Formats: sequence, structure tokens, C-alpha cells
Amino acid sequence: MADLKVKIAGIKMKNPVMLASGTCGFGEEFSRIFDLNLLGGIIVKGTTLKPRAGNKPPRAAETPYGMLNSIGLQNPGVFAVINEKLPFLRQFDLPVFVNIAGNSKEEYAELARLLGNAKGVSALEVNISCPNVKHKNSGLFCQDLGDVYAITRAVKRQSRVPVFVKLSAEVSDFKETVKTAVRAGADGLSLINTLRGMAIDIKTGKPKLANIIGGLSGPAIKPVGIRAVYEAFSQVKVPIIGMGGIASAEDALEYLIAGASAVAVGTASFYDPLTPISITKGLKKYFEDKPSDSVSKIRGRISF
Amino acid sequence: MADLKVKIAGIKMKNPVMLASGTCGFGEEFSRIFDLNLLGGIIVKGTTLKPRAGNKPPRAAETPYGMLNSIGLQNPGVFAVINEKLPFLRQFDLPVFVNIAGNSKEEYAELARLLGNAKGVSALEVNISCPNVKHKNSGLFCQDLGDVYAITRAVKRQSRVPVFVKLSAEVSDFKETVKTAVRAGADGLSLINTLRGMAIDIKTGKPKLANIIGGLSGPAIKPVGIRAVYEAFSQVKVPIIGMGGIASAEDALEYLIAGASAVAVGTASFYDPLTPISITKGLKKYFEDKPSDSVSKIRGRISF
Amino acid sequence: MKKQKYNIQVFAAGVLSLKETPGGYFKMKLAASGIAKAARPGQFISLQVNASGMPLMRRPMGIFSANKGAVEILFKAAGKGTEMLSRKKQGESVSVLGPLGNGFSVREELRHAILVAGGYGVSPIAFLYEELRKRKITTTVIIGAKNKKLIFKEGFSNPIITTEDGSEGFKGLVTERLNAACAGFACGSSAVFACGPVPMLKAAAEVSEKHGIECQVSMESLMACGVGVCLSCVCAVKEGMDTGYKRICADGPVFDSREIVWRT
Amino acid sequence: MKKQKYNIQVFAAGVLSLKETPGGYFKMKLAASGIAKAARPGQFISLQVNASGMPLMRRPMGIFSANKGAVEILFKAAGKGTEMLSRKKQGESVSVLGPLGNGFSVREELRHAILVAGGYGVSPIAFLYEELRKRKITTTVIIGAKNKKLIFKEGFSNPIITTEDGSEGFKGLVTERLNAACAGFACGSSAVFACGPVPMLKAAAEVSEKHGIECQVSMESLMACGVGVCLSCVCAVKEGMDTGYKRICADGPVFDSREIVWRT
Ligand SMILES: Cc1cc2nc3c(=O)[nH]c(=O)nc-3n(C[C@H](O)[C@H](O)[C@H](O)COP(=O)(O)OP(=O)(O)OC[C@H]3O[C@@H](n4cnc5c(N)ncnc54)[C@H](O)[C@@H]3O)c2cc1C
Ligand SMILES: Cc1cc2nc3c(=O)[nH]c(=O)nc-3n(C[C@H](O)[C@H](O)[C@H](O)COP(=O)(O)OP(=O)(O)OC[C@H]3O[C@@H](n4cnc5c(N)ncnc54)[C@H](O)[C@@H]3O)c2cc1C
Ligand SMILES: Cc1cc2nc3c(=O)[nH]c(=O)nc-3n(C[C@H](O)[C@H](O)[C@H](O)COP(=O)(O)O)c2cc1C
Ligand SMILES: Cc1cc2nc3c(=O)[nH]c(=O)nc-3n(C[C@H](O)[C@H](O)[C@H](O)COP(=O)(O)O)c2cc1C
Ligand code: FES
Ligand code: FES
Repeated sequence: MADLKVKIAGIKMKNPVMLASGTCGFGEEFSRIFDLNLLGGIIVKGTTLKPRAGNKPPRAAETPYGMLNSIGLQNPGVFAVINEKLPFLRQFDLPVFVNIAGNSKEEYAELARLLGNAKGVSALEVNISCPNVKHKNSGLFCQDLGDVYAITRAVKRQSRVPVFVKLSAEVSDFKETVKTAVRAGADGLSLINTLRGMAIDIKTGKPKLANIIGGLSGPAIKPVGIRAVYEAFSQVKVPIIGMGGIASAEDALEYLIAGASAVAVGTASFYDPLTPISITKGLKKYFEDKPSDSVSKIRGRISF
Repeated sequence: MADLKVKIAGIKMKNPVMLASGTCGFGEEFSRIFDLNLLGGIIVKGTTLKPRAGNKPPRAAETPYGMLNSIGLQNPGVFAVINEKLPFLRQFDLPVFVNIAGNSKEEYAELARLLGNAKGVSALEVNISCPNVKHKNSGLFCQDLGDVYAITRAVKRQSRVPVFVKLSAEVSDFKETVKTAVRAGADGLSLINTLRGMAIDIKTGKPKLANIIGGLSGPAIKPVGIRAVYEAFSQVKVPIIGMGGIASAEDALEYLIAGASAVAVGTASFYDPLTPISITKGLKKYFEDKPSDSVSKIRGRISF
Repeated sequence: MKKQKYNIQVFAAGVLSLKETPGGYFKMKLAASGIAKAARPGQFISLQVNASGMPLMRRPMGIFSANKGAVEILFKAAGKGTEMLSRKKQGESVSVLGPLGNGFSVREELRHAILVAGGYGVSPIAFLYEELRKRKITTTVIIGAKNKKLIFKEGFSNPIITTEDGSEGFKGLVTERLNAACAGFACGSSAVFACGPVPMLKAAAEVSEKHGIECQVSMESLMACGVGVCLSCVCAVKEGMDTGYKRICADGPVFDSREIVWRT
Repeated sequence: MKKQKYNIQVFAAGVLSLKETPGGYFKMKLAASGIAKAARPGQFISLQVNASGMPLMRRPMGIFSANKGAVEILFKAAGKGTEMLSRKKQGESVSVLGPLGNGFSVREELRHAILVAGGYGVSPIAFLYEELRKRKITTTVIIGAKNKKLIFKEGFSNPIITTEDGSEGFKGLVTERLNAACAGFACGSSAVFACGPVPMLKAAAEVSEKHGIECQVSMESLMACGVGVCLSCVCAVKEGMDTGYKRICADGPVFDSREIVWRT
């Protein structure tokens, strides 16, 4: 039996297949479809200090082999997450990454203090790349190297558990952004968040999203994700969770070879909730044929 | 008969449907398939001072509803373009935009001097967003606001014809980038160039492109292009040529409503060379049903 | 560790039959015994129309009937997805996810139900109608459409038909007929169940509320996941003093009309 | 204004027949009279395998025959695109672009042709063979494959077969047989025409050049456009003192072997 175990930033996982933030809630719904214990890990919905209602609907649109979303971080707030959501997840033998989002460095620090010390949290994923919330200059925090440094550092100071910084590929200097996060103390990186996009219904002339602009995800963006992971791997040594358009074991392998230590499934879970399970099966099969090989060995193993 | 005439930066076009740079050569090949006179305009292959052999093959890869390319600006150089390519295009009643690419501000200026005054050139499209050539810090010129300003200004000083600056959406501050180009004198914008991406053949472990990283184009990136055009239109008044994933009259209308004054077809011409013709037909049909409406009237007409 | 109950299935369901019906619908019968056993009226399933992934999202469809190992749906070829679905052949298979959503809730005390259907809303209403008949609850059925050609009334006995152009039944919208029905049955043991376009639901809600009758409306939205994880399908609801959002796929699609914040 | 000649067509071609053949190929016959009339051996067409746009790119296919308004291709179900193509039904249509490429060039003085085919390279070689027969040019045909099962030899009279495992004909690669053939026909009025995997083409080039015989090789590459506009399909060629790139789709697919810079 091929062994798919990996260890990222000290966290042991049964396999490298995780669920991406915002595409699996807090695990409850998918637990009605498959056994969450089969997952390598789960990254729960972006959590904010206060409960957030999220953006006005419509919040999603279908695009060529992808989708746009502008959920706007609807979530019950950090206290409900700690008191109601984490206890549910503690029933499973499953590393839990909590994705956090704030409006300021201080909010990120406070979230890190609360969640980075909470029971049942294996790691924090710091979302500084959400296109669905308005930051100071209506951009993403990760588009400003100063913010990347300051927020990562503030979170790192408060958190007992490893800190993964989640970045977007929509930056002018991606390699520098990656290095800045690691210099500030990031234990790992999550790559990539959605790309900012938009769609218009030509019949009504209205944007398909009430929020006008949203985040593009799904198979369409896979080449951008692969490129980001490859570039990050060439710059820094920390583990990378690769994501963006993963829908099959082949896609997962492509990310691992590009330099990911683990992968997360997002949009593909919507059209096939069993995607993570079939990916794990596919990886098992792949490594069964190559007993001397392993998930960690193929990391970054590109032939030129 | 619906009238599709448009005028952008003083250039009169029969219709708003152009061919995008690098996806139509210098017109010769497509002239064997359809009448180039049916086009609104043509934007020819990126032209450099010296002839360029381009990158090593393989130079293209298929991706989910898109493709990667790393042609690397193979072209015969500015003198061959002036002496051999432009005379061919002068046979047609067709605005010709010449896409120029340099390694420095000085090269762009020289190209603008030569082409911006050459017979049969209607406008220059300044490619400062090509992911397939190495610039100083291996990034794109358009990722540096200083370069955007300096190159645009240098080109503008030399060119007798209108100057369109072609940008990528892969920048940290897109609105500022757009404003910088216009402040420096751009008469129009071309949005968007490809997104940097990568694909790996998991069987061989090799990148699918010899150049490793290439540019992502095709339907997959349409939402990013629509967003870029919308954001640019909200910032500046100059005409915008919208491109990125246009494959149908509906796609073209989506770009026009987002704020484009004209559109260019790229990747779709590869799988269906008649795409520009069917788009023009589709637009005619659309406006026939709405006699009081026109291409220029629907520009930017989003209902909120 | 808690014993989990896997009560949402996803699998390739065989197409047992596909027929065109009056009203311009397609009726598709799928082999789906697990879903057939569990399904309640008002629940839905979500279908992948093309294994190649284009279109990307599943298409949600109300359950029309659930019997003997098979589930039926009734759909319009409205766009590219449903168009593709309408061209499936008997013997092919379609990936199905379900049963999804809460379904209508039929109180113990219910004695008379007023069912209001518009467009393909007639599909879950037909399932509910069967269920109510089994439970010996009397019904008034009101079916509205633009014109005669768009009417599907199979299986209902003596439905009240309203058409906007008067080509069948009463001329006009369902509102007036519903008003009359509510006037006749305004008491705690009746309820209105409505499924159709939002303006119809809103009107049904207003009429029912005016008469003080409970009204359950089945809402709809584009759905990316259908199971409650993506938060894309929400509708605005009154939450205490605030407006919040609930997921149509998982908290709905059926809501008490008084909960909904109708958008104008 | 110059009168333009539109000599590349793009249209929906009806599938007249589709059969499996020896060697594990599919032979598809398409209604394409314009292409059939214009096509020369060594040219190809490019097919859109799925109208939904997945896969995105057309698939290039050598022309196997061009007769009476129909064009035939011979293909392997190698990956997802050709797999889909192999499931087309008679009566369906496929968008076809062509004829594309330069084709083999047969000099006036040619008296004897040595044809070398590997894999689906046999398809354009078969078309060339027919053409040469019509022109009364004698031929030596050498077909190589891994094993007997992969051999397609329909229509050739007395081809020389080589298989890597010796299951049919000579054991080994085509090289040795080609060497013998070249030794027998080494003069200015013979030429070698090769189509198959790159290592085979390279070997054919080396052998021919050693014997001083002209050798035309048909190259291949992934092709985004097929018509010469995208520059994605290039191969390295000697250009004076330099190495340059030529487009396989438009400048080729057939090249004089001495022009090619073989990549190791
Ligand atoms: C809970 C629920 C139950 C439904 N039950 C039925 C049913 O029983 N019979 C039936 O015919 N239809 C039903 N629908 C609607 C059906 O899902 C849509 O008509 C279908 O998704 C349209 O897909 P398409 O590809 O054909 O259309 P598209 O080409 O995608 O779009 C056509 C139109 O449909 C709208 N649309 C697209 N996707 C959805 C979606 N997921 N939900 C709602 N509207 C959408 C678009 O905005 C557009 O106006 C139901 C929808 C929901 C949410
Ligand atoms: C000029 C020319 C003529 C050809 N003639 C024939 C023919 O007569 N019969 C035949 O069976 N095949 C022919 N081919 C090859 C055929 O085009 C490919 O096998 C086909 O494109 C693979 O598509 P797929 O989707 O099945 O494979 P994929 O799933 O895309 O890939 C399977 C394998 O094929 C390779 N491949 C993918 N696309 C191409 C492409 N456009 N060209 C070459 N290789 C590719 C991939 O790298 C991969 O190794 C020809 C190719 C060229 C360039
Ligand atoms: C509906 C939706 C909601 C998302 N919410 C979040 C979120 O709350 N926090 C976050 O960091 N990323 C969020 N993402 C981004 C995903 O985690 C992931 O980075 C992205 O979708 C790319 O992966 P995919 O292509 O597999 O979906 C969301 C994505 C989608 C589609
Ligand atoms: C093969 C290929 C070559 C290209 N070459 C150039 C180029 O030389 N100069 C340039 O500015 N853009 C070039 N582009 C980018 C296109 O002009 C266009 O901006 C981009 O492909 C998005 O449009 P599309 O999705 O319709 O292809 C090229 C694109 C492709 C696919
Ligand atoms: S569709 Fe995803 S939450 Fe309802
Ligand atoms: S495939 Fe485009 S130039 Fe050859």
C-alpha cells in the first residue's frame, strides 16, 4: 500500500489532499457525503472577528471552465467558530487550518491570538488575498509588500500554531512577495487565491455579481497556480499548499512536481464533492507503481 | 443594415472587430482564408528592432479552456516589417496597428520613430506586457510604474500615429498603472495581454513549454479581461481595445459593455479562423434589432 | 468518534426515460433508488450535464416524483446546460447529487393545502400533491402560465388554471385566484405552498399573509455547490432586528414566506 | 486591390464513415470536396474534435486519401482528443480546416522513391504512394512498428515490414532496410520520403545523406493554429550560418532533411 503521509510545518497529514478555504464551510456539510477522516486536512471558511453577513447576492457566476464568486467572507465570527464549529471538527482525526481575514494588522493579530491558541486548530492560514472585501485602497493586502510583512509578523507573534500566508498571483513582483512573507516569519504558503474577474449579463447589461468584481477560480486558473507554486518554490524553502483548479490526481501531481508539499481542492468540490477522495485514490495508485517514490520526494522534481 | 462603424483615437474602422497581436502574423495567412477587408483592423505580430528567432520549442500547451504560449517574439525585425510586411497589408482597406516590443526605453523609442512614421501604419501598440521575454528583473515592464511612464512617453514623442499601450492584469495596482500610461500620453489602451502561467507534463516531469513559463490566453481568462477593461474605463477616458478570450459576438458585447471601444480576437482564431467574421455578423444582427443603438453607445453601459 | 450518516449521495444515475410533455417540458426518469427512498417533496437533485466539465456547474432540479427506485424531474431547455440535458439518451448516465434541501414541511394539523405553481415550479408541487393525497389532505391547485401552451397539469385533478393571455382558464395572474382560495380556507389548519418565479412567490406571500395563512415558498438561485458549503445561493432573510442571509440550497429551498426579505 | 485566393477552407464536414483498421487505427472518411480536389500528398487537415471547445485546439491529421469529394484520415486514439474523434458517428459533422502545409515535392526527374513510414506516418505515405503509382514512379516501401499488431499495410504491394520484436517481417528498426534500399538506388533520380516518429526521421536522414540521396521528412509538433500565424509549431533549421525556426504547419510539414537541426 502506497503511503501518502506528509508532514508540513510539523503537521502530520495522512495524505496531501486538503479542502480549500471557503469551499467546504466548516466541514459539516461534506461530512454528510463522505468520511472527513479520509482527508489530509481541511482549511475552513475565512473567519473574521465579528460575524459577517457577506455581500449581496447574486454572489456567483459561471465562466469558461471556471467561476466567479463574491461571497464576501460570510461567517459567524471568531467566537462562534471557536465555540460551535471547531468542536464539531474535533470529532475527526483531521488537521484543521483556520483561514483568517481582517481589516487591519490589529484585527489579524487579534484573530491569531484567539485562534492560534484555540483547541483543535493545527495551523492558521492568513488570507491577505481576498478580492471580496474592501481594503484601504480597494486592493489586496498582499499587493503591498509592507502589509505582507507587517501582517505576517503580527500574526506570527500571536500564534502558537504554524502560520501559512495565502497569496494571490495578481501582484507585480510575485517572487518578492513570497520572500517578504517568509522573511516575516511565515511557516508556509498557500498559493493561490482567486484572480479578480468580472462577468456581465449582456441581456440585462448588469454585472453577474451584485458586488461587480469577484474572484475567479476553477480549472481555468490552474496554469497560473502552477506557475506561482513553481516560482515560490524557487525562492523559499517553506512548505507550500498548492491550489487553483485542482480536479484530478493528475492536477495534484502537477502541483506537487511544481513544488507544492500538499494541495487543496476548491471549486472542483462543487461539481463533484468526491473529488478529494478520488484524488487520494489516484495518488495511491500512482505511488503504488513506484514504491521507492513518495509525495515528499516528487516535490519540485521538475526535469529540465 | 446596422452600422458598426467606430472611430478610436481618430482612426476610422468599419467595425470594432480586430485581430490581436501575435495571433494573426502580418495578415498573409488569414488572407488565404477570408477577406481581410471585412475586419475592423489588424494588430500585427510584436516587432522588435533586430530580427528575433524566438524561444526554443515546444512553445505552446493546451490548458483547461485556454492555452499557454512562449513564442518569444519571433519576428523578422522592424526593417523587414516595413519593407516586406506592410506593403502586403497596404493592399487592403484596413487600419494596421503595429505591436512593438523592446528591451529598453531607447529601443521602444527607436521602434516608434521607425514605425510611427512608416507608410501604412495607423497606430502603434506598445507591448510592455509580454511574459515571454526577459526584462531587467525578469518581470514585465508594465509591472513598474516608472517604466510604464518612461516608455509610453518615449514612444509618444517619436510617433506620428496614435499610441496604444498594452498592459497585463498581473500588476499590484491596475488602476494606477492605467492612469500612469494615460498621464504619459497614451492615446488608448489594449487590455489585456496574457497571464503568466505554466504547465507540467506529469509523465515526463518536464514543463510543457521549453521556456518553462508562458502566457495564458483563451476563454479561461475572459473574466480577468472584462474586469480590467471595466476598471480602466472607470479611470480614464481614452479608447480601450478589449481582448482576452473573445470567441463570440456575446463575448465582444460583454467587452463593449464593460468599457471597450473595440475588441481583438486572439486564441479563438486558432480553433476557428472565421471567428472575427462571425463576431461581426453577430454584432450586426444584435444592432439591427436596436436601430437607435450603436457600438459606441453601448460602450461602458453597465446597469447597476 | 461520532458515527456519521452519509445522507447525500453522488453517483452516476442511468437515464431510464426522457420524454417531452405538455407545457414544453422534458420529463427525465433516473435510476436512483437511494434518493427515491429518502426524497421529500420540495427537495431537489443537482445534475452534471456534461462529464467534460462544460458547463462547469451542476444544474439543480426539483424532484417531480420518487417511486420504486426512480426519481423523475421535469425541466425546460432554458439554456445551454438544460439543452444538453434534453439531448441525453435512454441508457446514458448522468451524475446526480442529492437529495438536497429541506423540502416542504407539512404540519400534523394541516387539513387543506393551497398549492400555487408557476413555470417549472409545477414539478415539486406535483410531488407535494401526491404526498398530500396519500395523507388525505385536501388541496386547491392553482397553476399559472403566460399562455395555454406552457401549462403542465398532468396528474392534478381539477386544477385552477390562470393564463396571462386568457388562452386557458382564468385570464390574469394567480394572485386573484389565490386570494379567493385563501378567503375560503383562512384558518390555522390550512397553508399555502408556492413554487415559481419570484414575483409570483412574493404575491403569494402577500396574499397569504393578508389572510393570516401560513405560506411556504420555494426559492431559487444559481447554485455552485448545492450542499451548503459555498454560500453563493443565499437570499436575504429577517434575523431578529437584522437582515442576514440564508442558503437556499441547504437552509431552503423552502422558507416560511414571512422570513424572506423580498427584493424589489 | 489584388484579387485574393482563398485556398484554405474551414467548414463542418459530414462524417461519411468511420472504421477500425488493422494496426489499431481509425479510418474516417469526410465529405470535403474542396479539400479533396486541392489536396497533395503530405498535406494535412485540422479537426475540431468537440464543438463545446474542450479540448480547445484542433487536432492535425495527415491526409490518407483524397478522392471523389471525400478525404480520408487514419488516426490512433492516442489521447482525449483523438478518443473523442473515434466516437463520432456517421452523419455527424466535424469542423475541418485545410488543406494545410506544403506536402511532399516530387521532382520531375524522380524515377524511384523509397517510402519510409512509422506509426501513423503510414497515412500520408499511403497517399504519396498512390500518387507515385499514378505517375509511374517505382517505389520501395518500408514500414516499421513495435510489433505485428501495430502494422497497417493496406494498399501497399509488397511493402518491407520491420518490427522491433520480430513478430512480422525483419526484426529491428527501419534503418537497416533503408540502408539496403538506398545502396540499391543511390542516384540523383531517387529520393527518400519519410514520415513517422522523430528518431526514425533522424535515422532516415542520416542514412539518406550518407548515400547522397535526397530525403524529405514530414515533421510534427503540437499545433495551435495550423495555418502559420501563431509560431507555436516551429522546428530548428539551418539558416545560413545561423539556426532559425520554421513553422511545421506552414513551411512544412515536409522539409528537406538537410535543413533540419535534429535535437538529441
Ligand atoms: C432549487 C432549484 C430547483 C430547480 N428546479 C427546476 C426544475 O424542476 N425544472 C427546471 O426546468 N428548472 C429548475 N431549476 C432551474 C434550473 O436549475 C435552471 O434553469 C438551469 O440551471 C439553467 O441552466 P442552463 O444551463 O440551461 O441555463 P444557462 O444557460 O446557464 O442560463 C439560462 C438562464 O438560467 C439561469 N440559471 C442558470 N443557472 C441557474 C441555476 N443554477 N439556478 C437558477 N437559474 C439558473 C441563468 O441566470 C439564465 O437566466 C431549479 C433551480 C433551483 C435553484
Ligand atoms: C502535421 C501532423 C499530422 C498528423 N497526422 C496524424 C495522423 O495522420 N494520424 C494520427 O493518428 N495522428 C496524427 N498526428 C498527431 C495527432 O495530431 C495527435 O496525436 C493528436 O493531436 C493528439 O491529440 P489527443 O487529444 O488525442 O492527445 P492528447 O491527450 O492531447 O495528447 C496525447 C499525446 O499527443 C501529443 N499531442 C497532442 N497534441 C498534438 C498535436 N497537435 N500534434 C502532435 N502531437 C500532439 C501530446 O503531447 C501527448 O503526448 C499528426 C500531427 C501533426 C502535427
Ligand atoms: C466560493 C468560494 C469561496 C472562497 N472563500 C475563501 C475564503 O473565505 N478564504 C480564502 O482564503 N479563500 C477563499 N476562496 C479561495 C479558495 O480557497 C481557493 O484559493 C481558490 O478558489 C482557488 O482554488 P480552486 O480553483 O480549486 O477553487 C474561495 C473560493 C471560492 C470559489
Ligand atoms: C501565440 C500567441 C502569441 C502572442 N503574441 C503577442 C505579441 O507578439 N505581442 C502582444 O502584445 N501580444 C501577443 N499575444 C497576446 C494576444 O495579443 C492577446 O493579448 C492575448 O492572447 C489575449 O487574447 P486571447 O485570449 O483572445 O488570445 C500573443 C498571444 C498568443 C496566444
Ligand atoms: S449553492 Fe453553495 S451554499 Fe448553496
Ligand atoms: S501551428 Fe501556428 S504557426 Fe504552426
